[in-house]
Amino acid sequence: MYNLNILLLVPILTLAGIMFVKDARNARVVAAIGMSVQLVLVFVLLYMYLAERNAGNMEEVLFYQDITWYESLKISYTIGVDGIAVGLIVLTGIVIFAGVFASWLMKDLVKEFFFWLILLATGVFGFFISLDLFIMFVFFELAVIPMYLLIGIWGTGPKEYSAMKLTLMLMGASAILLVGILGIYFNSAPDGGAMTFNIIEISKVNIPIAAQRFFFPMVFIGFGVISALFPFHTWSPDGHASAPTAVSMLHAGVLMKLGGYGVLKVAIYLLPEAAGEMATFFLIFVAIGVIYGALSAVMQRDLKYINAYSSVSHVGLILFGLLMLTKTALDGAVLQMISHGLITALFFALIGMIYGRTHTRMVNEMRGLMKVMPFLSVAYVIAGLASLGLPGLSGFVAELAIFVGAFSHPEPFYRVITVIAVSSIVVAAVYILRVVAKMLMEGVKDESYNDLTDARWHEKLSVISLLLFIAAIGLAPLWLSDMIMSSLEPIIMRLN
Amino acid sequence: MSAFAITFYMGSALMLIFAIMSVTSRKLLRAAIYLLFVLIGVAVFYLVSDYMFLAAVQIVVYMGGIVVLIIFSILLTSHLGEKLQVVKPVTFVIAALVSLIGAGIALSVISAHTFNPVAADGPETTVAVIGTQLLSYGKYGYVLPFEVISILLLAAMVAAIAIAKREKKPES
Amino acid sequence: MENYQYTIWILILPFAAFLFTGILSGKLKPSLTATISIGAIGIATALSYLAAIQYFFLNASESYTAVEAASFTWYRLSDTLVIDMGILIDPISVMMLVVISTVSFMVHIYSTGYMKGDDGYARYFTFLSLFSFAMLGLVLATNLIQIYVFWELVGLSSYLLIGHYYQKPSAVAAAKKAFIVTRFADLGFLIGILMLSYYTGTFSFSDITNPDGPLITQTIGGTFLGLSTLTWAMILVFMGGAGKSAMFPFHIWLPDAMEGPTPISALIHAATMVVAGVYLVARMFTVYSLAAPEALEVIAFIGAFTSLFAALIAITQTDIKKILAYSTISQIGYMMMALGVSGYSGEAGLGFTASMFHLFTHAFFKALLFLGAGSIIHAVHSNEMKDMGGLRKHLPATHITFLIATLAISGIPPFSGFFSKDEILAAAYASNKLYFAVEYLVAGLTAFYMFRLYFNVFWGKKRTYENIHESPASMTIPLWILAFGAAFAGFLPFSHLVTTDGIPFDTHFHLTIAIASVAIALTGIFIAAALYRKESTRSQKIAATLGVFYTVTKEKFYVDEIYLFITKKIIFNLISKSIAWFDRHIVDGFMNLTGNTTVAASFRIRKFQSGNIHQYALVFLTGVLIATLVYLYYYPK
Amino acid sequence: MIEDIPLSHILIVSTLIFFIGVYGFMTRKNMISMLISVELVLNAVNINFVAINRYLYPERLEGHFFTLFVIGIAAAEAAVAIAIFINLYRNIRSIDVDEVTEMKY
Repeated sequence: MYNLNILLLVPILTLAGIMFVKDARNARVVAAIGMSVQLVLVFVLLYMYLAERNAGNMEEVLFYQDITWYESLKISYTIGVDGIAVGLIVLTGIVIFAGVFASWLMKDLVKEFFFWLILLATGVFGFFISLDLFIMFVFFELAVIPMYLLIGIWGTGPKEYSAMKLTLMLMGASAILLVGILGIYFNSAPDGGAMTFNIIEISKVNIPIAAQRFFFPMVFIGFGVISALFPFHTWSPDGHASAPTAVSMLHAGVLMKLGGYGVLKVAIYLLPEAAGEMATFFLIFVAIGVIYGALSAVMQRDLKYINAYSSVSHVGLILFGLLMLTKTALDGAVLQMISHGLITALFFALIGMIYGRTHTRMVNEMRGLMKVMPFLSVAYVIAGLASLGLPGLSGFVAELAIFVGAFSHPEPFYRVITVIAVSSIVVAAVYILRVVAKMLMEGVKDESYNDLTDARWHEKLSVISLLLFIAAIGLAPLWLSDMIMSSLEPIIMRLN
Repeated sequence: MSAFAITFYMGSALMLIFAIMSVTSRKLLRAAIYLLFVLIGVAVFYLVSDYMFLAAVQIVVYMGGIVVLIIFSILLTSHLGEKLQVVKPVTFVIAALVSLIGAGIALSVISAHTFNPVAADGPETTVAVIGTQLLSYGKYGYVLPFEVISILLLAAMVAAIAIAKREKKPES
Repeated sequence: MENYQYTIWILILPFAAFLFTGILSGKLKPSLTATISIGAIGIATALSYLAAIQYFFLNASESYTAVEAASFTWYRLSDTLVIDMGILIDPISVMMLVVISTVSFMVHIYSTGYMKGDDGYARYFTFLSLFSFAMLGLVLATNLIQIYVFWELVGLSSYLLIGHYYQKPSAVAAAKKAFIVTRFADLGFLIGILMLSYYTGTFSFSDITNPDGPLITQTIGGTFLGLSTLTWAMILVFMGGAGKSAMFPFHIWLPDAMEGPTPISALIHAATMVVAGVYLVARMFTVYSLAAPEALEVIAFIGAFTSLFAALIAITQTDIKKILAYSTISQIGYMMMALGVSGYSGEAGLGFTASMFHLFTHAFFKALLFLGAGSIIHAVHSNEMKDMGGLRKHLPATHITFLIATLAISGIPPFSGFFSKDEILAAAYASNKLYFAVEYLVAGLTAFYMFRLYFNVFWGKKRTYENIHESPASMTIPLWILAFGAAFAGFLPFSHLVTTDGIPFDTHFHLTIAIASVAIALTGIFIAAALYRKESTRSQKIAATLGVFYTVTKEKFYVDEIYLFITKKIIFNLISKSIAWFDRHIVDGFMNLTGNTTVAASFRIRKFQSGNIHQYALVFLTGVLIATLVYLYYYPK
Repeated sequence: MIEDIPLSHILIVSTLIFFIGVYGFMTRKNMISMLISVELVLNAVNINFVAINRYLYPERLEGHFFTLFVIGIAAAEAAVAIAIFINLYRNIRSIDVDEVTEMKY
């Protein structure tokens, strides 16, 4: 039996360790050790989970624990994981591991930086293991708020503006979300009896349809904003552009997935009838976002902006898959969460490393990096290929499942909109290859670039750890998709 | 009309006049002195109401304490003969208007209300009685307000010292 | 049941070579990388031949049936929709195995000489292994998704290899263009797959192309613009094939792709990858033929049009690789057209057989032409015909092999091209006289432009070259081997091996058509000889008299410019830029406006908290008075 | 003695003093004179307390004690206020309310 609390305990111990180190430089060592341990634990979790499932344990969630925290409001510290959560926890473990090594050379306020970074990760881990809406919300906020400091203090460019914009928009969404969650809570006992925040409990009752109609948009938009739902995506380009490397990685890689996970586990799972009714409406916005993000990325010059818009497009595909409400599409959406998390984290890590050397992020100011830093360039190309959906890398399997699932929807309208969304992959090829061609290829433009060095050991570690999983998922997707698929069963049951 | 009544009305009229002068005088020191006269009037009122102790407190604390404090501070913060700045004329008008309306409302309420005075002799207001009641915790005992005000006074004292204390200039 | 288990190694070996040399890149010696790659593809070639012999000649039964040699579940999309990775052995896949492994093996060997001393020597061989793996996987695919997966992978290796000289801007641009154009076409392919899988609930070829399967026997889906949904799906699938096979209007990437090293042009852009589109159509031929004949008509039309179009452009080009590229486009158009006019089963399926036959022979002679061109370029360090002339003395081996290939492509008996082209013309003649006329004309044009190239390079004006020498043996040996194939591949009894339904049939030799086609080929050759054998100005004069026609053909009918206009001007500048602007100014502007309004409102509200005590007192007192009045009004007494 | 005077007359006087104080508070800029006005207001209230106590509830001493406390608080208030004034004057050489803007916003 696996105790999920350990996933919170290790980051908290790491936080304590960071606080107590004398030499600020050692904070990174503590963080690295802590997150390495966490990575191992995450894989132990994955192994234990699969072992339990293979042993025939078909509980909806495994490793369940329920500790009453606040009796009169029925808030309890309820934790447990299903296949979806395990997949995303693995993602988080990898990304934070890579993130710590990507910010190895951080110079200012090292201790504080790693403290907030690990705190953010703690929030994410807590979010994924919690099964109680209230606790989930608390962890959600815990993950969002350090972002303000991390961008505002360690960012670049107009960092205060970006941090403020990001925080305000996410907080605004949180406010809506909170109303939605409370709405679910107050309707969690339609036939009398005790109201509850427990997701598993709520999933057993049918919330009145009128309440569902009212609260579904709130929960969807509340979670959607952090997943860059059009037209509430504008925090994303500015926020990512200003954020330091590891924060961009974690934010685009993991935090944006909180939205998708929340939509799936709260909005769709708990409010299935309203999801069915309103999916078409939101699908229009999501499909616009997919194409719109891709087309916007084509015209950007700043690497981080390109990536941020590309994230809008790719994370849009997550919401797109989720709203299709078919099993295959949901499976694809979850895979896309994991896949995009890895790919975009890799992208931001590489951009940070390149920026650290050339001191510019403008595509047209760089040229011929392939010659001077082959490792980073090759990794960038692979990340790009994964992002444009090349088979053999993780992006393809996720997008394929989304498209096949979306296309198998009986409504013709859904198929038309799928065709529109599919065309984003061509645009993706355009903006990615444009960057590869302009930035990496051809001869070196600036003579001083010839003196630049390739990746150091910690950068290689960071990049390779991400690359490995992108390739692993792309080459052998079956175990992951089966794990997710079996956990989607209860949701599908609710939808029908 | 008894002589007392005549004295009372004339005294009241004087109080009002001094009150008006104290809020309109352009010379600060004079305003303080006019206030003093008003306070004396109030003390006399306490006296005729048979509240000897209160009258004494009024004289000691108000006139002996507060007014002296005010005068000191006036001397510390302004030059003699300096005329006070005035606010904008429109403020005068508004303030007068608001005051008059307020007074009108209050007076109309007072005139509309009939009071039924009770003609009974109250308890003696000797210092001993007051002291006992002040420290009693039975019925009509005021030990709680007494304690509260003690703490308030202490806090005020500390605050006053802390505020008025001259800060040491940092050595540059 | 025969055992084809070993065919799995045909895929594993090149992939292992790719992974091994790729991960250890920089650690291995370049020559070791090359050795590993060549070893892997060599064994794969041997296994391919083994499979071909076993399948075609050791087969006891009358007809050839498809065999799934291996299969494992790769990915599960739903309980019923499963994606396998497997190996499908049937006539066309075995035939393709032979073609791919042979040409690839030859190119590997050739490249050791051609690429010697290149900076990216090891990288080149690593990518070659990747390409071999992907291409072999493509032809062995058992289902649509598998073929799509490898489809993309060959696209990727093509991209990587075109961009081999990544320091050269034109190569980078060409690689990008190739990838994006084919990617756009693949979009159609993917949507076609989605549609097919939606209607059939499977990706597997054995289910989809089963003549008794539900897809073919039942009418499914509605109609759209007068064509059935299935037809649209098949047209979209063909769109993917057209992209890879550089059919009009997706042909624009192929000539640019000549920026890659010449052996790559031979392997990828002449013999194997570009015929993947033809292979795809052949793979799905049952569906096309039985259930979506309208789609087949589209294919025939586009094939015929492209072959003429490209042949016309080829006449005016001066870069030898570009001429060969347009020639390739034209020849693939041939194959497409042949598929398009073919019927199903028996002799009606001649077009199909002819198309496959031509694919087979074309792979040999076109690879040979490119490798020969590579040998020439290796010697004179230029792609332009004006820098060449009279090379037959300097490069004897190249000259002879090149001549064989040229004769083969022109359709002169007994070289291989003659037989396959003859069958195509016969199939066209039997089906549609207009297509026959077009293809007949194209046959003449082909002979003309090929001999124009040949004479210009090997005859024509005498020039002196600095230290020119014949290519090393590593390059000439593959030339001779391929020349052998180009010369004699035509004698294979193809209709006994590769047919639409696996049942062999006998072809009749169409003497009239054969004579006519040889006649027009010879005409083309004679005109070319007259114009270019000796140095003369006659050709320029003719060009001048043709005037605007000449210019338009030389400028490739301005297709590139049209594309550039659509992408740069309309999509990038008009749509993308305005969306980017819209995002920054309208959407984000709205968000900022919300923020700014809040700030402005707070500045306004702040006035109430002015710190002006008089105002406070006034407001307070007014409030008290109003409250009092209200109280008095409601509770008088 | 005092019984000859009707209660309402006393209340009228106190009301007038009260509003005179209010008027002064609103028209004065100098903080000390504002403090003077406040003292007037407080005294008006005190008169009310005492008068009502004396006339209506002579058997108790609530008004009396309230007045006592008010006086005490007034003393404390005046002490703190004047401490502030003096400190302000030291720092900005003025005790006009309009001049004290340092800690605004």
